Amino acid sequence: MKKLINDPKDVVEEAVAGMGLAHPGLLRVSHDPTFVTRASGPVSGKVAIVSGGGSGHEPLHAGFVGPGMLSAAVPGPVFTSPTPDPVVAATQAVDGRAGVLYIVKNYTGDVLNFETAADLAEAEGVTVATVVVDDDVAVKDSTYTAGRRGVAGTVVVEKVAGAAAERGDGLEQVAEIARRANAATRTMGVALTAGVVPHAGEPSFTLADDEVEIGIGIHGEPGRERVPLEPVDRIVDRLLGAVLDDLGTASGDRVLLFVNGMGGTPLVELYVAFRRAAELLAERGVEVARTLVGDYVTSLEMQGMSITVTRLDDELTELWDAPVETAALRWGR
Amino acid sequence: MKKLINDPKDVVEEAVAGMGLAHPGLLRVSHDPTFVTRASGPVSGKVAIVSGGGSGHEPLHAGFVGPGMLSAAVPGPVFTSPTPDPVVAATQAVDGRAGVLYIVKNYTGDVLNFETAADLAEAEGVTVATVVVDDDVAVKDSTYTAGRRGVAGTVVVEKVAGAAAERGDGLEQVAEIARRANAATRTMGVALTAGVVPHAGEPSFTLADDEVEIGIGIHGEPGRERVPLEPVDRIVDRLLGAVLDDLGTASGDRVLLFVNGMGGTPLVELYVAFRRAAELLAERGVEVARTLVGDYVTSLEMQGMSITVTRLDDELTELWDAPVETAALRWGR
Amino acid sequence: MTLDATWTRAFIERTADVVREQRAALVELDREIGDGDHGENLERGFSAVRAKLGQQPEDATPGQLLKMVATTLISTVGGASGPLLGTAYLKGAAALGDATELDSAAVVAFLTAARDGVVLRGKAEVGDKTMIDAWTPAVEAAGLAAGDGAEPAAVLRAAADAAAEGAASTEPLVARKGRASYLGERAVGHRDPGAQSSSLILAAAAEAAATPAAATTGEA
Amino acid sequence: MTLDATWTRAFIERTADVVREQRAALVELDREIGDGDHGENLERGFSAVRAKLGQQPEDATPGQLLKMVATTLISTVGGASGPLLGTAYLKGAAALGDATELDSAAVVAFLTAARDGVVLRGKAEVGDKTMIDAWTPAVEAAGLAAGDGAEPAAVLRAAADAAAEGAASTEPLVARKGRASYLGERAVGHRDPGAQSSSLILAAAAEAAATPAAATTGEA
Ligand SMILES: Nc1ncnc2c1ncn2[C@@H]1O[C@H](COP(=O)(O)OP(=O)(O)O)[C@@H](O)[C@H]1O
Ligand SMILES: Nc1ncnc2c1ncn2[C@@H]1O[C@H](COP(=O)(O)OP(=O)(O)O)[C@@H](O)[C@H]1O
Ligand SMILES: [Mg+2]
Ligand SMILES: [Mg+2]
Ligand SMILES: [Mg+2]
Ligand SMILES: [Mg+2]
Repeated sequence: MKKLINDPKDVVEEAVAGMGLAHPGLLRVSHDPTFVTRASGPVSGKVAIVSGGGSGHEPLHAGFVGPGMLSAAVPGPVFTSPTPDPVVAATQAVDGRAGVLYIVKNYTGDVLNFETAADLAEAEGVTVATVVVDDDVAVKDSTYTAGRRGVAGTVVVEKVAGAAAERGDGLEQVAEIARRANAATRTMGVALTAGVVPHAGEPSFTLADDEVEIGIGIHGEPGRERVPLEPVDRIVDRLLGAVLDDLGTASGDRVLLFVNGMGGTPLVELYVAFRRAAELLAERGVEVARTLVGDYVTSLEMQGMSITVTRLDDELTELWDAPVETAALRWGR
Repeated sequence: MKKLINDPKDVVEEAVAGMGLAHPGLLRVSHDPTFVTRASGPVSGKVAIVSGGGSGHEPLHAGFVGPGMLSAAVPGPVFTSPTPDPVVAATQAVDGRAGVLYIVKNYTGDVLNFETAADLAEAEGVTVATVVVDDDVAVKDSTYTAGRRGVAGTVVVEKVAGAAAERGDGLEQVAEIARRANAATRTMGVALTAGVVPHAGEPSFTLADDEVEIGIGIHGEPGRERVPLEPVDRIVDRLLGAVLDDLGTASGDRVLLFVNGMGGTPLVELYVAFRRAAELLAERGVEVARTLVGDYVTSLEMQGMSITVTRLDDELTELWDAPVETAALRWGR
Repeated sequence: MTLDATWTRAFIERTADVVREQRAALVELDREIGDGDHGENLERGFSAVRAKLGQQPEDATPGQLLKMVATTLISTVGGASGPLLGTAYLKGAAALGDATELDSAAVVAFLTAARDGVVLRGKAEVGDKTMIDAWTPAVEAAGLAAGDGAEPAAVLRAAADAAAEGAASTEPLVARKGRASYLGERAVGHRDPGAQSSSLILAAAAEAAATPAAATTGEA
Repeated sequence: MTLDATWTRAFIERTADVVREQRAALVELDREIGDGDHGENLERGFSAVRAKLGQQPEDATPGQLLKMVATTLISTVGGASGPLLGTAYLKGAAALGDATELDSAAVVAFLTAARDGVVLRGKAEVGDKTMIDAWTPAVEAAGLAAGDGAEPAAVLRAAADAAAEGAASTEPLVARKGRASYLGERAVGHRDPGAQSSSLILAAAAEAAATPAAATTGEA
């Protein structure tokens, strides 16, 4: 394993410190417990939004802290949910007395730790609501699983919820918007190679030289199936086909199309994939009204990508378009 | 080799088509010859800026086309300079009758092809000026080499030149700003692994499991030396030390600090590196006035990074801060 | 022969030891059907627990010591196992109240409350291929042993043996909770890491009770 | 025995053949001290040239055919070798004017102008470890042979042999132009890919002149 790090145990702390130094006007960093908030402090009377989860998915979540999006992000160790303490501390740091929304990806660890944090924060007098993101269609949502995972669609949920909070919506409204965005969003991913967790020192899994994993999770959890490497157009057809079937899009729908890189895939390949995805949507009569292409929800240096589709209505479109100023997503200011 | 592509021969065309579909309001794509311009068309009376070079460095250059930065980008085959024809076609497409500036990275192929293009464009009645970027301190600039290479500093030059053109500077002024930015900019990179050129199908070079290449070029050209893998703080000290020595920074200087990922390095690692770079500059009394962290000038999926420092004066700072709206760099609008 | 705070301290120390020793093995199990951090998570938690153990007041009760384990695990482990095991210790400690001597009934009450805590948080049932597959047989075996009049040490031994069998029993299962549930049939043939670590914890409890130090202290 | 358009066509065809055959070898040389695309670049260029050759008018002169090679290489190769070799053919073609029969002096003029074109664009000198290390010895050998009264085919043979030696002579050198110059001492021991491909081009010219078809046409 070769990595640009010092001690694996220090990666998260040092990266968060680096973020603070790189974005001094935007972010404020707390150590012990570790969390990141807007530099501008809590906004009195506005709903605050806190997200978090294991590290290794950067820019998620700290890269989305800033006006128009998250109020705070709580990074855990690599691929491991943070404990409740830093979540509670972040909650208190950003609470503007209008309630705090937790946006949590649907993993047992994240759900349980944020649940505990919510209990503790409520005990401290903060009103907390929680929205769980579960956009990954690779996992069947049934009583026989922990439910669908939260993956790249988290960016969409965080963006529109952030915009709703910014415009002054109340806690229940913001939570409702976030739930609606989640319900309108589906994702499926593919991996060509695995990332290497710093403290593990070896890839999370191995794929043969001519194999890809369809339906990969962002921690390298296995997906639906391993298939031989195909032209990317065929891979896009598989991923997007599953996404659209699950979402039940119909001709005339307007969507956000989001091609997300997993960390180690050249941007040039993401655009090649985007081309086919846009073509397929056109074939189905679905209008690509908004787009996003790039590495937003990664899995360390994993080579692979995911395709996310959100069915847009006028309000979601307006909230997506609203100004945002974060390290990783910025427009309108 | 596993890649998310179709036929290697089609990668550049398909990616450029994907860019056009992903950024319809921003970019217009021409095929045969291949180039990318702003969707808004030529701006009459303003200097246009054209850049280009081999593909595989995305988002450079097409990701920097848009208001406040480039007027057009001309992508060649992967790692191979475009021929003069598309450069001339792009030049004619964006010419606003106030002259066209070519920003060219200092490689023999790029320089010669843009030189020919300039001759041909001038023959068609377009006034062309050329600025060659050569920020890579890993290569000694002497009569015994082709001179220093143009690497990540190209982003800085393109940004400030774009801002100067946007505010209405004349061709000579824009060229002068670009030359000044180049003269104030130095970069040095490191690689842990090599990228894989699609048509080659194997890595451009191999490094042992405990080796890194210091002073790597963005095409995987070798650098100054191979050294054993060290903690990233030591690697940053090597790279930034060489950069600062060459730039001759003094205590009290104000700089832009830019940590650039080569494509396959997790963002979390770039922030770890940024932390040490900022610390070292603080030790030397140099003020980090502006920052940039991310994958901006890549080498396919190479794992590695480069560190760029630009010494800022008031005008360069103002031009850096000016609004920009491109696929890869956006603020102020 | 009751168990007391000395046993509790020995139980905690042994758990920290075994988690450190088995770190790589637990990581490997979790790599196969999860995300490969279970050993890392527990080691982080129990090394924090160990560090805090020395700072506890001399007269700390078993319940106080186990509550310290609970809060430390909750605040250092993260992931799924942090809140689950943390809640196990929290509820188990609460069941002990401020007792200083634990008889067999208290041991059974501890184990039952701990298991119920995991269920409360994680909603898993036996057969879902989780740590519950170790805890529930352990609770049942402990109850039977206590009913048969066994001493606390023997109750814990019965619990530990049942947990070990329970951990092994997860191998042929498809998972219905946690990360392994994403794998469907592909989880078959792999042991659940949380069931395995829970069985190691219960083995540590039994071993701590079987050592002369703990046994005699209980008699003193 | 002069050379004519038939020779020119054969020269171009043979060059396209050898570039296709040697594609991988040229890529490998360029991988060692450059960026690994030289064979790819030339193949792209000469396959475009081959496609255009069939579309040339029957009565195209050697100069016209070679100018077509020049403009095609310039507009399809890219990189360093595109403009350099393109200029070589461009200037070489210009030196031939509208001659239909090339004697030895014309061959020398062609080679000299071609070489000068490369120098004009690339500013390289002999010993810089570039294609010039093939071209300049070739020009000199051609001049000597022609001075000795050799036929065009023999002049080209002398040029090709000298170019082959020149390409080999780049191996011990440190590069001072092009990408290989970034390597300093590390380029030593590797042959320059552009010198190698130029020697292959000149060999194709000589072979085309040596075949009965080309030779007899010259006599017809
Ligand atoms: N809902 C649940 N109920 C009981 N135990 C669970 C549940 N979900 C997960 N587990 C246990 O947690 C273990 C995984 O713990 P760990 O690897 O530390 O956390 P994570 O899955 O967050 O990486 C599993 O092996 C399983 O025994
Ligand atoms: N300044 C120069 N003068 C003459 N030949 C040069 C010069 N620079 C490069 N070359 C030749 O070009 C060859 C490389 O061509 P190629 O690989 O196609 O282009 P690139 O270097 O742009 O990838 C070198 O081997 C060398 O012979
Ligand atoms: Mg985990
Ligand atoms: Mg090249
Ligand atoms: Mg795990
Ligand atoms: Mg080359």
